[in-house]
Amino acid sequence: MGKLYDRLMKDYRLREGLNACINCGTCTAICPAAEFYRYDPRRIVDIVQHQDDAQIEELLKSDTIWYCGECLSCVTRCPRKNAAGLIIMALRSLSIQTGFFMESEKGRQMYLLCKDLNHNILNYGYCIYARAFKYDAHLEAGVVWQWVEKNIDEVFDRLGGNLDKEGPGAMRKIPQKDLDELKKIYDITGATEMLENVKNAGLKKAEELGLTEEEYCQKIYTECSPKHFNH
Amino acid sequence: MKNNILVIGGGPAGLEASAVLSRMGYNVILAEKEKRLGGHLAKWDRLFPDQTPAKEVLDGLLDGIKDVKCFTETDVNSINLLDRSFNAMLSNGITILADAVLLASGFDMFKAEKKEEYGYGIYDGVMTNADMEQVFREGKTFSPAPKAIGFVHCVGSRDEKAGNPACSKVCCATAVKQAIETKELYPEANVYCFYMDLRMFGRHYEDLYLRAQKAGIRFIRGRVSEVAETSEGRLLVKAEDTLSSRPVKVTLDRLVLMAGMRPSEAGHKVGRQLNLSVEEDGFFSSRDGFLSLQKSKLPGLFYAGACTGPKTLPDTFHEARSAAMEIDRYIKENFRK
Amino acid sequence: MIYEGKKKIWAEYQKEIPEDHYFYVRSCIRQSFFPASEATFLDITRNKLGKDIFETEHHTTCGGIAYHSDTIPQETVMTIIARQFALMHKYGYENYVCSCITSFGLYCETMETWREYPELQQKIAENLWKSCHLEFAKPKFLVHASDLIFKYRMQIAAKSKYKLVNKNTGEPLRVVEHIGCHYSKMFPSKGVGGAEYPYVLVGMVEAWGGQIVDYPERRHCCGFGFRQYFIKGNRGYSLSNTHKKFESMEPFKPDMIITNCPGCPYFLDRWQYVIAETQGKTYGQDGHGIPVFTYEEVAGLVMGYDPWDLGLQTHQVSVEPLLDKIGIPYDPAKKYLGKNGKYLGEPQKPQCLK
Amino acid sequence: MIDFGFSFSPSSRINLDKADKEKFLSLAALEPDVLKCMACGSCSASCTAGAFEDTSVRKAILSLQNGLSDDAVKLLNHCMLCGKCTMVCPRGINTRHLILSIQKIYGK
Amino acid sequence: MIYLLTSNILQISPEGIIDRYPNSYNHFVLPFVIGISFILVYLFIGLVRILYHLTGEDRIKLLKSLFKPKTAWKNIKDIFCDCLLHTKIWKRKPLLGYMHSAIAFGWFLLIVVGHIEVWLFAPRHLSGLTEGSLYYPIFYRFFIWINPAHETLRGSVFFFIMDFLLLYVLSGIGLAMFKRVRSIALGMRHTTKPSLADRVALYSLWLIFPLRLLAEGFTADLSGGGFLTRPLNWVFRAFFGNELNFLPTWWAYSICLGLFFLAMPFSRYMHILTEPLLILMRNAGLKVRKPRKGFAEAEIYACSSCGLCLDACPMNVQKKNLKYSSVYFIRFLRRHNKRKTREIADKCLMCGKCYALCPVGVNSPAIRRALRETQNNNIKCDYSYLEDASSKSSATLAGKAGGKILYFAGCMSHLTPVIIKSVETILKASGQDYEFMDRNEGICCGRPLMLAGRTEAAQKTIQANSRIIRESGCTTLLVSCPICLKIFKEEYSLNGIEVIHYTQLVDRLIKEGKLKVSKSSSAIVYHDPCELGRGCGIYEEPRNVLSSVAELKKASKERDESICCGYSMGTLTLDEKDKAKIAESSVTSLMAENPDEIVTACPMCYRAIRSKAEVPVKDFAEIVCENIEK
Repeated sequence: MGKLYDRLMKDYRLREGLNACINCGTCTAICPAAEFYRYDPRRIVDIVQHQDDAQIEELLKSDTIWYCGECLSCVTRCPRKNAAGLIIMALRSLSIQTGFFMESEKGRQMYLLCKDLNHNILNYGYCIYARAFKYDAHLEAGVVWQWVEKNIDEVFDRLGGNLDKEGPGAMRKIPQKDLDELKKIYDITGATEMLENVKNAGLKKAEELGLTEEEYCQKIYTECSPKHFNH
Repeated sequence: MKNNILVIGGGPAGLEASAVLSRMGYNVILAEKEKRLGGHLAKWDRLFPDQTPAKEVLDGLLDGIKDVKCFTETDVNSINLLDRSFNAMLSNGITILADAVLLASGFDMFKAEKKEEYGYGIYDGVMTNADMEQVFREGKTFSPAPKAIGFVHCVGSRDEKAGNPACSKVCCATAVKQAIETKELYPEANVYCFYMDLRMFGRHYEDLYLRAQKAGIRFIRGRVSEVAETSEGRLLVKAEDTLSSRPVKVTLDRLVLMAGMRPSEAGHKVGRQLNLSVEEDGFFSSRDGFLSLQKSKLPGLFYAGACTGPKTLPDTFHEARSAAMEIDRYIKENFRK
Repeated sequence: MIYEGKKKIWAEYQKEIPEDHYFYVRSCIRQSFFPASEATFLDITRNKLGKDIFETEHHTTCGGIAYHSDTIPQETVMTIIARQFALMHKYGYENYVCSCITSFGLYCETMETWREYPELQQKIAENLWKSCHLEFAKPKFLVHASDLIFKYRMQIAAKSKYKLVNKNTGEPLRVVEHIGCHYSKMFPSKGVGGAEYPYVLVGMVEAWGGQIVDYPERRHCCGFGFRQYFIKGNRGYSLSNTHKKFESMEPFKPDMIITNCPGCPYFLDRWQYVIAETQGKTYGQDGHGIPVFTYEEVAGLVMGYDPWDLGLQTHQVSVEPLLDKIGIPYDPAKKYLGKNGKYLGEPQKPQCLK
Repeated sequence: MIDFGFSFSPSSRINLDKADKEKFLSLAALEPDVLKCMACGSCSASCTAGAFEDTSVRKAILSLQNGLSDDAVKLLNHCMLCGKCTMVCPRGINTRHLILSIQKIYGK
Repeated sequence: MIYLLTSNILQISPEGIIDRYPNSYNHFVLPFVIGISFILVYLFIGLVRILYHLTGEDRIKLLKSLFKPKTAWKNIKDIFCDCLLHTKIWKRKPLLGYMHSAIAFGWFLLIVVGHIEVWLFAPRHLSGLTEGSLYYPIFYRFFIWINPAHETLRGSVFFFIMDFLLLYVLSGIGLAMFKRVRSIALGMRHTTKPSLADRVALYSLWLIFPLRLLAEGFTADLSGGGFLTRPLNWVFRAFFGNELNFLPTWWAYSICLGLFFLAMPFSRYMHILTEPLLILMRNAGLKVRKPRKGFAEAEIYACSSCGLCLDACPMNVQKKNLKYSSVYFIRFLRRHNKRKTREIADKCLMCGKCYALCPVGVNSPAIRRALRETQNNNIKCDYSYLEDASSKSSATLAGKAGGKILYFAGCMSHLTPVIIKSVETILKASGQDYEFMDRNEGICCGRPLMLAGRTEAAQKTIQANSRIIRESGCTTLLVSCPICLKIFKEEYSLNGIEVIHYTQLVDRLIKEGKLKVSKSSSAIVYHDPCELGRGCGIYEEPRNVLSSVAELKKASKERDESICCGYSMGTLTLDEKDKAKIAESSVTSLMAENPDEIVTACPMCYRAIRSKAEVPVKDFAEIVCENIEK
């Protein structure tokens, strides 16, 4: 019984998601990530159930745990009522707690994700905030989004939205009191601390690499090594 | 006076036990709910591991029950224990007072449609092991000749979600046997077996496996995850080849599901009336797991065959014979002093 | 394909959906990309069907996307969820309807975890009190907005102006459904029709005259993958998964796609654009794509809403060929107008996708 | 064409419909043993070259069955023919000659 | 034909019996002349061909060796002993040896003495290098008639010698005929199936000498004769009277000779002429480089197809596998049958027994290896990792193994941990300082690759291991696997580091008094591993040691006749069942004197024999360990 495994077992997702795995592979068979990455969720479950700390540590430091798209399709098929997706979520949390996430390319992306998503939540009350979703960073959103972005207030008005306005409705301005409550929740549930740690780790890395924050963000936003793929 | 013995279930266990008991001089009454005697054996074509025709075995069994009173298409409407004997009312109106009862209610096939993702009853090409045996038995052929056929082991076995975490014991050997027979019928076809563990535990079973391998049957270690129908009406099957840690897909013309063994519903009906205890897996529990396998907790009520869990045919016959011995002993000890 | 077999399965997954009185919670993605869908939902339920659907400006995101991008702890997201539930309770409701599938899945998951680990529920209740001074409560019924539309599908059909039928041939339209992964894959019993053959969208399409087309990758994820989309370096994953779906559905020649998830219609729509612009490949007729709709948009169309009120002009795949096929009138001149008829200019034309 | 800054990912999925059966059958005709592998892994466990590089007869056979002949050849590239796998194979597969044949048939 | 026969009789009918030298020519010599001319031309072309296919380096080597007195003397000795006297066969099977030497040496002497006779008695104009020189010594008794009054003592001696030699040859022929019927009497269980050319040559050969006897018998009253021919002449006269028509037997004699020579290049008898060349080349130190050309060609033609290798080959336990013996391998090589030769080459266990027992010394394992090389050497592989592996290993050993023994267990020993454990126990018990070269991971010695014909690949592993060994600074390399031993000795250049097998080391340690062993009462038999015995010539050391720890029994076949255990790395295609059969036969031989235990000194023999023996099987080191005096 290893220490990392014990820490993992404290996570409710692991307790819920891990029964004895029989390595049947039904999860991998339909996993979108297994389809397009060098990735096998079954192996991850198997490693975790072996409780070998060395292997778990290797996992926490690897890119492997970051390939999952958390679609949770794996849950449906498992004959043993395991949930590979939940186990991976627990592994990711532990990787962040232990700082091992900084050892992998995909793990380092946490910096940017934490920054952007939580900025939206704490400032606007939304995970995705239309006004912050820029065509320049999302060419795939299409030329139509370029048009929406240009006329965003008009378009929201036209479509029954309530962009940044008082009262209920789509993309309304959420009262500051409610946003304060969210911040408080963040503070007491450890989210604030976690975000701080991720931020500091990222900034430290940027400094090591001799990059400005912006350059570092650009780097982790775009880099993609071929080793992630089969073939 | 001859003692009456009621045998419930006219499958291999019931037939063999009835034959032995009637040879011993008992008055055996056999109740079978179906039209035909023989249970699942009557629906099977050939038996593993040596492909003996099921009919040969069944004929042998039927030869032995000439002196047995057989009621087919007969349910046990009610049964209860009076003092020392059992009083059973059959659905044909006959009431029987029996000194001993042998419960040989066997098993039901797992309802393959419960594994929704395999699409049994939804996709045309998906069938079960029993369907396949019927095809073999009736000498039907698939037309056009299939280019690829798959066999899925452990359907409704080793599957908590399907309500049966246990192994059904016979499916591996059945799958391999059917795969070989299929390959013999369609030598050009690619035949795949999707397995998790190959449980080839019996004598000659491993030879069967080796024979299948040599015939070019491909064994893929991975449970089928999902089946879908393509635009040409073929079946797209997805699994993981766990030995190479990669997802795999293959297009098949037929997919045969190895439906496992579940406790018989009709058997449960009898069991409930007598308050017989069942274990977690739904099969009846014997008095103990070693020395009193054929005995129930109720004096005078005995078990044989798959009503106490998945069994192979030889296992079933051994149980039937030992149940007959136990009944004989029981009668002699309790009724002939 | 044996339809009867599916019916048997649908019969097994009957979800209890209350008729009325819901606390409505919005979806971040749908608010951003499909504001008209949510507006249509409220309009149909409240105004056309006369239901009590309550919304408060005080509800926030459930945090699901941030949680599934691993940027906040489970405890945090559970407390945010508890806050949403508490608001429902505060406003006197016990039926909770959410617009988002990620939220729906997360609510189901959270409630299940609370049920299994009461000490965790206790802790969350304490967190909620400490941070917001709200009383912990759980909804009696939790449904997704598509469950409601499914529930009302016959009423909508009764009020419909158009059917999902090709007006030229009289044939039902060939519709592909796409269910959000978090709808029922985790808890098949929580979704209408289960996880393997969900009936929620099939029921709508059948009620409104269309014909559902099953294709091999029907159950496959659209490829959103949260972090797999947000980070540009990972976006190949997202694109490739959608690509896989389209390659699989192509031989079935579907007329349209209906979805019940916030992200999926965005991805199924936009990745068609990317595939067209990078590979020159389109999946619809004559260089068009296959139009992708939310269930509210489809409901709105059959009920005779103006396509531009439904926000179809914000789709990248053009919807006009389909509208023509059904025979729904639309005014091309009004496509790019603002609320007060102000012309907003036209978006650029894609190079390949028509 | 627009450069979106990312591209399609290659699929990891093995498509058995596309596996080259003909070539595998010609190998099986020459080396019937190849069909006898039951994937026990004894060969990989004892492999001398495997201590340094990913080398495995079991995996190579599997790759061939899956139509991934390049992978198979790669998995045998480092083999020193020491014969330990032949000694330990419970199915008595003549792995050494099998390796040579695979290299000759697929190694072009 | 009839004309030829009758006309000659008329011409030379013996009327007045005087010394006379009739016509120096008669038509009947033609078959012989054609035959001998053909074979001489063939021989010349063949020689040129072989020399042409040698590498330049080898040609020079061969040429130089001919003039080196030591080699020259060895050449003469070998040719005399091997080609004429067949001493090798004598040693193992005296009757068979007599048979061969009677025919070979007897015939040789007939020719030599015949020439001397011609040189002494025939007029110069007939015996010189003129038209008669080819056949004169052969048909001397036909052409030279001697008036009995003129018979000298010297002449009578020659008559006697020639008849004696003829009798000598005939005795050999008689045995040969007998051998055809019952080979086992001459010590051969299996005999070669003769080919068509073999049969023609064989029957001609059988007939040559009886016919010569008949022919000379017919003319003995005219030409003179010895103790065989003269009495025969009297018998003929008694039967046929004075009007003897002797010409047809001379014709028959000549035809048989001619036929023999014509069939020779296509038959096994080519070995008579090729063997001397092989001896010259072998003594010059040439090696087989190509499977069919150059030196190999000499080897191929030198094979007498005698079939002694059939009995030697361990595969002979199954009749179906006799076809893989060297004699057939070489026959198919001669016939350029690529499919068959490849099949046979791959099947062979390379145990080397056929080579060890071959009377001619044809190194067929080397030819097989060369053939495998043509098939397998160009397989593309990646051994770049070996460089890293060797530097890593070097670094771990650096400074540790200096001046010590370096123990290389080898791949196979790792499958038999008892060997490794016992070797280590012995080393410790005898106070030897050592380092373990491949305790966790090791690079293969390269011999298996070499045996598979992958010479270049083998060189890579050799380089990698050489580096580790050299850089370790060890003085002795100790190996426990004979397969490794052979290649370490033959192909590695280790700057004087001694390579030693553990049997040798233990023998030395006991002799030096560093290891004390006691003798148990157990009766054991020792199995000679092929690569250790025939491969490296190590027979005595293990026996020395084993006889001091137990009572050493004999196997029915041992030392260089030891039967391979069947699990040799040499074979590429032999299947498991056939291997098991060979292992069984090896065990049967070992059990000849009912020993309590079988001991061997090779990890593979250990496993193979263990799988078939009914008595305990131990490794050499294991049994030594059991008997170390504490």
